[in-house]
Amino acid sequence: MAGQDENYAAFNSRALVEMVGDVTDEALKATKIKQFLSVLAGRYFNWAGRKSLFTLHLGIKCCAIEMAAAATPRFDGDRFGVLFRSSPRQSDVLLVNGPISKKFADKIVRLWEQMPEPKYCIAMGECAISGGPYFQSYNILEGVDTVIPVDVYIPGCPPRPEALIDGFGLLREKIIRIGAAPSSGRKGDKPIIVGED
Amino acid sequence: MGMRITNAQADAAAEHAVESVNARFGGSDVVATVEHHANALKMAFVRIVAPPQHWTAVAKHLKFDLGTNYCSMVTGTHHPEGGAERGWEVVYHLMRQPVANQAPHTNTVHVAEELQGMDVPLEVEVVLTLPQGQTPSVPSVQSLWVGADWNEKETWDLVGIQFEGHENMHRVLNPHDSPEGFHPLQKQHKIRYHDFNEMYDDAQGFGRKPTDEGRVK
Amino acid sequence: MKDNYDLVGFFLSKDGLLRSGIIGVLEGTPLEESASSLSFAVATFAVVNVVFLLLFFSQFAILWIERKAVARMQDRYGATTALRSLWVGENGVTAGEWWNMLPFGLGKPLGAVNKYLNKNFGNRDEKFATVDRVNNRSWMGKTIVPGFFQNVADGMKFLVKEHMVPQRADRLIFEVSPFLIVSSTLLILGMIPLSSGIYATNPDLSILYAIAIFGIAPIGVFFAGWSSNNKYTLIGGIRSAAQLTAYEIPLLLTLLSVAILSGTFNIIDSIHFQHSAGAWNLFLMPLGAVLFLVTMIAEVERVPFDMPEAEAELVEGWWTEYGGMRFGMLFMAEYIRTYAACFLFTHFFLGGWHLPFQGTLAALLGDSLNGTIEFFPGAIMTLVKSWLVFLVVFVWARFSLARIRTDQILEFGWRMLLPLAVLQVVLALVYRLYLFNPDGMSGQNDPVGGAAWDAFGIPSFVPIVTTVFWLAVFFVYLNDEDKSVNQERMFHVHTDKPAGTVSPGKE
Amino acid sequence: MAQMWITMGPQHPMTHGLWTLRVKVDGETVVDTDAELGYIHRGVEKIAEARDFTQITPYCDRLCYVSAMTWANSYIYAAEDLLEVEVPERAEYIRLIAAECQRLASHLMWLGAYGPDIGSLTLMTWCMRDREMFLDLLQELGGSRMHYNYPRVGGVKRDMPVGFADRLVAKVKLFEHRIDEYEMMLDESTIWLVRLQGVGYAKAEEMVNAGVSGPNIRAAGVNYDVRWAHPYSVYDQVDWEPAVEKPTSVKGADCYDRYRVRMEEMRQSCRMMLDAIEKIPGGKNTNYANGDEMILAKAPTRAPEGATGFSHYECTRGASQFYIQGGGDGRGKNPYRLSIRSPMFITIPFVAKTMIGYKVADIPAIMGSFDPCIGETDR
Repeated sequence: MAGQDENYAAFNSRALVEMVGDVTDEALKATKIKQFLSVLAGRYFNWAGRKSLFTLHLGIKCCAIEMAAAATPRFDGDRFGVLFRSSPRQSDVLLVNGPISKKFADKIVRLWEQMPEPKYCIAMGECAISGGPYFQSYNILEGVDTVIPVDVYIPGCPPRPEALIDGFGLLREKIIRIGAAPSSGRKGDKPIIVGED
Repeated sequence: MGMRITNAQADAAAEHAVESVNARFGGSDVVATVEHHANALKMAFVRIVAPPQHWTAVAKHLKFDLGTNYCSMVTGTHHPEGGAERGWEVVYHLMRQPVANQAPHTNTVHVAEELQGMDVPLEVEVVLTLPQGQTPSVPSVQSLWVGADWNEKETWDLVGIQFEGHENMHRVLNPHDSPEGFHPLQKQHKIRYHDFNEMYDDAQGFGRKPTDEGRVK
Repeated sequence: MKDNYDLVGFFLSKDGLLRSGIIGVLEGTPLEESASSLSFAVATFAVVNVVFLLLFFSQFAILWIERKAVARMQDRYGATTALRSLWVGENGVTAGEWWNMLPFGLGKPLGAVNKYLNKNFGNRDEKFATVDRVNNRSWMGKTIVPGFFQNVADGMKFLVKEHMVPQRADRLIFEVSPFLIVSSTLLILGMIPLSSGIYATNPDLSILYAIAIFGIAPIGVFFAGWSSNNKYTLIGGIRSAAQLTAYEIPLLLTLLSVAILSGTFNIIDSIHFQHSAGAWNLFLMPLGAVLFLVTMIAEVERVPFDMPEAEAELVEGWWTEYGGMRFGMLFMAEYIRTYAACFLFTHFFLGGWHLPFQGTLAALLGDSLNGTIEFFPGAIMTLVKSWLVFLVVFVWARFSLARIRTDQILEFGWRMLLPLAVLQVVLALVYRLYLFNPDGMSGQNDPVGGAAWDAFGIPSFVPIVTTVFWLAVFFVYLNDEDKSVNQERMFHVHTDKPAGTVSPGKE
Repeated sequence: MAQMWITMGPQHPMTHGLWTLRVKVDGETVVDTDAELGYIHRGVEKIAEARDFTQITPYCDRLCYVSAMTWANSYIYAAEDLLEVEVPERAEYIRLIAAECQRLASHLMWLGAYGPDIGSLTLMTWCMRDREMFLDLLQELGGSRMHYNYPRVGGVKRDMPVGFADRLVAKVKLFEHRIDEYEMMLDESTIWLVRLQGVGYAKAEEMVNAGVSGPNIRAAGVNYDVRWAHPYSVYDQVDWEPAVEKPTSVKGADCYDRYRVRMEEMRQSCRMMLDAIEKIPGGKNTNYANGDEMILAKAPTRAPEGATGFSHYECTRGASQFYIQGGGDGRGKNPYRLSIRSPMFITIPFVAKTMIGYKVADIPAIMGSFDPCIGETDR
């Protein structure tokens, strides 16, 4: 009954909250403060997202040893906020550091889907980029980008830990450009390769 | 100074093993010979060429009489053009190691030069040749050496040689859902992009990325 | 001794500035007769907010201490992130004149401040120069505290992450249990005093309150473990429940012995007792202090009692399935519990906001200092003490010891800590009844501490003897290890000529 | 409590590499286990059939990626047995030094990975920091950090650089103090001893029958070592002894014994390198040109008809063996069949079975003590 009779305002808390929300929204839009705040918040959370890239603790083959070396005293990845978490739920970057065999293909896709959305993928080493020395093998996929969208490629077999840290640097630059756009939305832009510039 | 098994010790152990095998299997076509490696140190080892039906007897003899307590490697090879009687070949590498359980707080420290008789490490290579055929099969030695268990699983998985009497045979290296008769190390399977002109069209059906059109891989 | 920075007094006292102001404002209005209760409400709101924000944002300090101390222990630099790339932009991307978006020209001063900061602290040469790929770290430009904002970034990043709930998880409990943990943890901050005058609330039984609140979080941990429908988290949750019950009882008994010794259940009064009796509880009950630390490490599940979130076999333990904001909260809750544990240790054993040897200093050079000790704010002393306790006990232990197995933890908890805790309660009773002479107590505001623990004419004889005795016990226990077995095992790897004894090349 | 299967899946902090350990758990105790390998099986044996003998070395480097030099040497001895090549003395010494340096780096990687398994993260960073010293040495020889492609059929690719010997002696001397530092941190911490002693028992004969070899065997009280049992390089002219442990119980070696053996092996490797660098023929500060007959013998590229080559080599994790059936039907340049024996391929299922009866928290302790390397397991 309340629906038809327009001027009978059924007072409940949800309606009140929405009404107050709309009023403040209009006011802020009018005085451009909303845009100001969104720029500030956008820059702040983008900075936060860039500065703490939690990587999944996934070691496939030799590049995993170089990934571990990148976290140790000589090439300290922690200087740039790169920590290795063991659960996909808490990591932003899936660092694929070895050949993807047929047996592991569906599992790495599952890992990729278990990661919360603003997520990025780095293909480290020849095996992850194009199958590497095993491109003729009957059991190895030709590169991880046949199954997962990849943001940064780090060539090398294995790439030196400095190249991995440079890869994280390029990823930071990509994050500042695309912000927290969902991983599916990044088709078609030029692949970023470490050591290219 | 470091120590090593001298060539004399190795030759003596190999001759003893060859005599005992030939004595036992003299009549049947099991042939045991002493061979020498071709690299710098020319160490001796025993090569036994046997038909598959005698293999269980030879294995028991090696394990109980000669004390080979270590099955290190099982290799299967496919010889499609090897003639009628040499279609498949299974090579077992077995070792004798002077290893025994130790009482608490004690250990045995062998001095290589003073080892004699059954304590001298021995290397045995058993070659079983199988005739041409779709289902090469060799009796399994899983019960004699636990080490042979996963080796035989891998050999069946990759080369396709059946092992009779092997329980719980399953694929270990290839994905479990790979097709039934697919044993990659058989010679009819080519590796991808085997020769130069094959590099462009992909015979094995792996999706080629559109960006690879016309590019030399 | 009362600390003369009395925030509560300033806000809540009847004739204080704030309350009399509010009453004055409401003079003629119809709200006049309820003016006093209104002003009390406003004053309490102000006090609670000030103290909570002080405690909450000083928590980033201990996160920074841990990150940098760990890096130093591991020969690394540790996090060196700074705020500059937020300010000037990175890799050529700047926000341009973002302050001009403010209406009515309010942005002009902001722009001026930005230019000034850019000139002095940012990049002096270009107008909007950005930091390049590896810059924006401490020694690349002036930053006050390198790496301090790394934890801020970690925390804030989780707010914008996607919230995922496992498919077959128990959705309601999965989403609610982090709040159960975080809210119960923040309640503890409510009654932790920074000094005699700066506290949010001062319930009479604040020790009981603290321990009761500490006990709620394990239920949330178990709910989280159970509801995320993952075998790892189930085992993690059950392990944490077992571990926390095993360590709750020695914790209670230790705090009981503290209450017995100081005669009150109120934290602030127990600190006053420590000053007016002349000796900190640490020196009166070292066994209690060690017990408290060990049980607290187990309570907040840090290595070596790290089983519930054992990295090695349970992936992440009970918080494997949490990502996004809920994981950020749990991460923060763990550190707030650790921070609260450090505060409690400072209050119960290290004499809260008093300077070390404050009593003797005031006694010896009382007049020449003419009250400079009183000007030293007690809150800073409390914060520094708890940060040091955090650094020494929690961080150092975490990164030099290994993890103990769950059954060893429980066995250690029930078999070793419980009897020791009972022994400590008995000792506290004996101390309070026989070794304590109440007439030695000094007044609460007397800067020179009391002499309640003197015996046979020697000042504070009892704490000195206790400390020496327990140090001797510790030293004897440390060295009576059966070295022969260890020795026999350590070097009995057989080599005729151990390495180093043979000079190579020359036989 | 109900028994349930837990899958410690391919991505798991405990498994150094990709493999799955399915564990049936009753409360906290392990009741049954099942190992699942093959996640990085890349068919090296198939690819090797299309490569000639020097092109196979990079594949053998990448078999066990933590001790690349030992695996390349192991393959090269099989190729030399096939092609009947004698290696000059100086090349044998350089190979020995490189292999022992790689063994040290690999044991340090094991100790570093074993730290977080038991709970102390500091050990990881300390060990990796010291491993960098030996990676620098190997980088001077082979040119890259991890995969060197350094041995050739008949010798080594290039000679030691001139200052190499002094740097090696300096680094090894420094490292010998570092081992004492590790032992001080670990042997005197009761938590480490409580977690390792009495966990993961394995008898010597059981292990031999199951095909386990290398340091894991020597932990059970027998100093069997391929370096003297099936001699290949110049190990008899260099001053060393196989490290062997005295197991403390009749049930065989536990995790602590395996840890002790590897620490002692590190010391032995140091000792061997110091001795070998002094005795190297041709002087330790001379540098011969590449291909000089002092470091590389002339070697045929085609294998004789129907010849076979076999090598039995002591890698860091156990006895690795290569069996090459060369030549045959006009394919002289590349092998007809290359078979690789990986010590870990047989040890992992054995270790999965030894875990039965221990607690869930002991799984990483036992698994880590056997030092699994999955790259060589899945070939």
